[in-house]
Amino acid sequence: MRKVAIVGAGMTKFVRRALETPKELSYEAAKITLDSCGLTLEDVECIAHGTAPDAFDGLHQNGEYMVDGCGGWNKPTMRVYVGGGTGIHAVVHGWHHVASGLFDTCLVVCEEKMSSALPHAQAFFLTIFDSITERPLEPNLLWIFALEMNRYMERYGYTKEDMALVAVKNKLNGLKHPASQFTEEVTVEDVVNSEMMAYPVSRLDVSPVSDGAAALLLVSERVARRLTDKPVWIEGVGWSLDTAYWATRDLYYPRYTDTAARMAYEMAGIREPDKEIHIAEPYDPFGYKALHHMEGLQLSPRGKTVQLLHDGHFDIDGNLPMCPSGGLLGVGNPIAAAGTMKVCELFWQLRGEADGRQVPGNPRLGVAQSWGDLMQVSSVVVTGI
Amino acid sequence: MDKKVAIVGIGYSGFGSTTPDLSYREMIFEAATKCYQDAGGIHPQSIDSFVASSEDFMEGISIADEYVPDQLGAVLKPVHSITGDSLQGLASAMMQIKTGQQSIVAASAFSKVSNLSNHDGLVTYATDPFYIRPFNENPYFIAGLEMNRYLHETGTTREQCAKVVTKNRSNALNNPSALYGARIELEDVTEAPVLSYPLGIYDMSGHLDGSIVVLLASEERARELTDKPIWIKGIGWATDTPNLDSRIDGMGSAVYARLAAQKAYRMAGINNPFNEIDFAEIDDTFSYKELQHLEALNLCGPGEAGKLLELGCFAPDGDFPVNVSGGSLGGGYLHEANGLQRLMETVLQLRGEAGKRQLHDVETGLAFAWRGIPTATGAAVILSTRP
Amino acid sequence: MEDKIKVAGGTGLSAQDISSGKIFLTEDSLDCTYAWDTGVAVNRYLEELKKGKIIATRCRKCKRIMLPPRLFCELCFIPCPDWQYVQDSGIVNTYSICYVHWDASRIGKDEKPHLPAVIEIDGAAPGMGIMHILGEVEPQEIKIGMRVKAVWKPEAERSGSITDIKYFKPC
Amino acid sequence: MAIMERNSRNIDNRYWNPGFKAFPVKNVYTAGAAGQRFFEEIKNNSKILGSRCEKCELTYVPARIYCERCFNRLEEKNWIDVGTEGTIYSYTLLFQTQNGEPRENPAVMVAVRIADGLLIHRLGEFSAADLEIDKPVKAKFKPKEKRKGCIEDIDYFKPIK
Repeated sequence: MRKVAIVGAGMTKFVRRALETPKELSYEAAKITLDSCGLTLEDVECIAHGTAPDAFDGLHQNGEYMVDGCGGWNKPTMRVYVGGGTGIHAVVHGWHHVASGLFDTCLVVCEEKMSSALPHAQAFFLTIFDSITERPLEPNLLWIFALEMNRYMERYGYTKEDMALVAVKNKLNGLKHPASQFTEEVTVEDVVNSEMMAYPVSRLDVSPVSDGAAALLLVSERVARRLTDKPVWIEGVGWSLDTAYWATRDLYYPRYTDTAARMAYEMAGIREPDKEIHIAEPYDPFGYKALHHMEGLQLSPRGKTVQLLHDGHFDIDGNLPMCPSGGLLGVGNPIAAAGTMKVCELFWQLRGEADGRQVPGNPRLGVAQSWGDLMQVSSVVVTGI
Repeated sequence: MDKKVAIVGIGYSGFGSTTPDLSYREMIFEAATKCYQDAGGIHPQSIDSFVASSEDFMEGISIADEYVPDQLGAVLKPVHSITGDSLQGLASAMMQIKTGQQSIVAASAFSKVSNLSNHDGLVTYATDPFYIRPFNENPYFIAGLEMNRYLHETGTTREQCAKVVTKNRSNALNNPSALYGARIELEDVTEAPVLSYPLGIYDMSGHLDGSIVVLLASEERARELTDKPIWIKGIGWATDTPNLDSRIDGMGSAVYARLAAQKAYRMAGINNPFNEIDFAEIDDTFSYKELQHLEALNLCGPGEAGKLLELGCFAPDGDFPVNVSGGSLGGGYLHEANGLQRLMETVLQLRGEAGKRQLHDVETGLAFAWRGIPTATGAAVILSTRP
Repeated sequence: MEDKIKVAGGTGLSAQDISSGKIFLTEDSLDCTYAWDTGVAVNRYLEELKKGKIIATRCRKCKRIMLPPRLFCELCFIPCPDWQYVQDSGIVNTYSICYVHWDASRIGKDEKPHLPAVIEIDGAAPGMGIMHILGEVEPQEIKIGMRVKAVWKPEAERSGSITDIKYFKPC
Repeated sequence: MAIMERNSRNIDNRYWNPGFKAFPVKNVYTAGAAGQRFFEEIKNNSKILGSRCEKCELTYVPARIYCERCFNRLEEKNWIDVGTEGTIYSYTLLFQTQNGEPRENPAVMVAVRIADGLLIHRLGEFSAADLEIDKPVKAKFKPKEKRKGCIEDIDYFKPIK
């Protein structure tokens, strides 16, 4: 299999409301990515870009609209989407472009502008449910999270305080991220006592509404060797989509993450992920999801994750640092861009360039995962040096 | 890099201006079943990965890719969606096989445009919210501007455009799955009400519901699955600027088509497409687009397409048959599945399964699709009976 | 070090920037409505709901009784023409107590919270749930594993919709 | 056959119309970093700005913050006044309304070439003879007090006699 490396990464600040249009946000992230590795648009052969639902940006065929900002003028461009999983899936998609041998360089750009949604981005999630058998019940996105979280907690006897700890730790990490939209620490009490949205989900269990973009440059081995002595290799990719009849699955375990992770590990030749992987960036739009995904990623035994969390196992200086970037809870959640941000983080961490949030001990293998749709899809990327 | 990829199965369902007999899921299930049967009765459990091409607002669902897996038999499998033409989806499927991670990949697309009250409203929603939408005009004025500029730049006439309509609608009469076949005169087109001068109402293709699923395989698996593999010799896709305000090179010509074709020809080792390709299925969403695309695809020089058309060059019995199926003007426009519709006809012709409209001695064909206004994205694929 | 620069753009606007009118904005909404073909399986499902019954389909191969009904088994990938009624009772698989409406607006002081749940329907294959809402129950009394039964709208008010079941209540 | 049953009587054919808009929501769009500046200039000074990429020798109208061809950042110094006159690059007469209703008097839409950009707008104060590609036209602005910072601050383009 053709080797593919990441040689550049960049992103915009994640903000509650951005002045920039979706195109302009994409441009900022794409441009800084090219600048970071000393390349120009001429060096880019193709574009793999992503955004989640078109309804946020409020544009039909949003992939077409934003493409010049992604650097797609007169180039092959292709937008991929798997809902919330898009940010990391776009990296898999970019990997396809280069690993297939069709291209030597591929710019991956993901963007989301959620602030344009009125009355609130959440209202748009009504339209992700089955048009006929579910939408008449007027569901909102919180329902499915709350239903899944409740099932997960009940299964293992986890408490709301346990789940709150994820938000506390991730937000603390995020304070050191230059793109973060947050400035304040929170405590477990703050999270548990924050406004109840949909039991068991409280306001601070939820990642915010954000605008932003993130980008990566993927290249073939030949190009990578020429450009840098610190390439970060894409060692494994995997993705999986479970049935759309979501209520017919038991929600306590993310089997879609399980299958996606196993696919990526097989490609990467990883047999014992919990021992071999040094950094994990599981998708954390809600606190419990990070833990749920750690189990699906085979990085933590089912039902034992909370104990490990309390023990500091997932801290930046722990055995398996989790979300050193701060994740969606700590940096922000412009949906597709947030996923790509996680791979950017692996890139910086593995190169030892993560500044104040650098994971100690020269980490060499990392995994990033994103999740989306109707609690249904996972995309997994394993990177190494 | 030289891993070869073939189309080993194809199936379709629907193909009506309305399709109330089945839901979109049932329609796709039917197309998938036919496709898998066409590939020797393969069970989807043996398929490695799945790609769908769709747009949220076409389905009235946000994150429409949620609903992809079940009707393709893809539960807990690698599945993703491309918001692009289905030929871009095909390219994604092909790239996956070329990476070596997958051997058999399905690509699907469908249209249930009859379920939309106002497709024009959707097209408006694809335009820039600050620079275009405030005019509150019918979005097809963009096609009017393009057509007028194309005629101006090339000297192509309005009548030549109308001739595309009569040709394709007449071709469609020989295609049982084409919905808009008709025997009409040039005047029926030129004297019809104008939508956006010079574009008349019959210069536009009609809407179509339907679903198409194709199966791709690596060379090794293709040989096991079918004795009639159709090989993907070249593929290319490209986007010109999406901004109408910077299309100084592209308003009158199809830059995206030129770039997509260049890539596909290079991959297929084609230097002289007119001589080396036997026939083509080319996007004709609007009448002028067929001519403009022929020129951009380097099948003739700028401004020559209209004249060659009048000489009968692109007729089913001409030197270079174009849209023998009836194209979109004769068959109906399948939206995101447009590219797979063009591909399907190319595959059927190459297999010799095109019935009454079968072309003789064809071994290489070209399918090209465009994403419609206001976009500037197109994809080209070259298929051959020879690996 | 030049490679330290990794973040650019993302100019934050405050609520005040917006309300002051200094920032140019435009609003729009999609001018299109949808009428989705229900198809065979969902059509029958809705017709039966109108009669006060829940109908499923059965896969002859894996024997699953599937809800909502579908014409095909997505796992065996074969047509499933066998229809079968299931009960209108079941078990709460999971639930939530939701204090916001679908549009993220907070519920009013006098309003009761929404009580969405996944209910495993009796007679369907194990684990086959549907999403619905609970009623006639105090939120704190809801338990995972609780038995519930459908409360139907009066026959005259039913329209062939999932909302023909008003809610599920403990039984 | 793949499907064992189909809806085969009209009376069985049913569609689900939710009775309200499928997307009962709306979007608010910012003009963006470039648009904010571009429209401020139109609104306050009746000026149309372009931005010039020296490398590509191209002047974008409307102005933007980046060159889409080479990705150069188009800074303040690259923003220039391109005047309010241009030529018709293409035009069309639109005989249907937004919702596809026929109409007697067509709207005339033009792509006006100014520098290397094409401003899409309406044509006004014209006669049939003015409808020709390459004819010079100029912007007619709305009265200042009616301008809001949008493309309609220009009422229309009209032929230069």
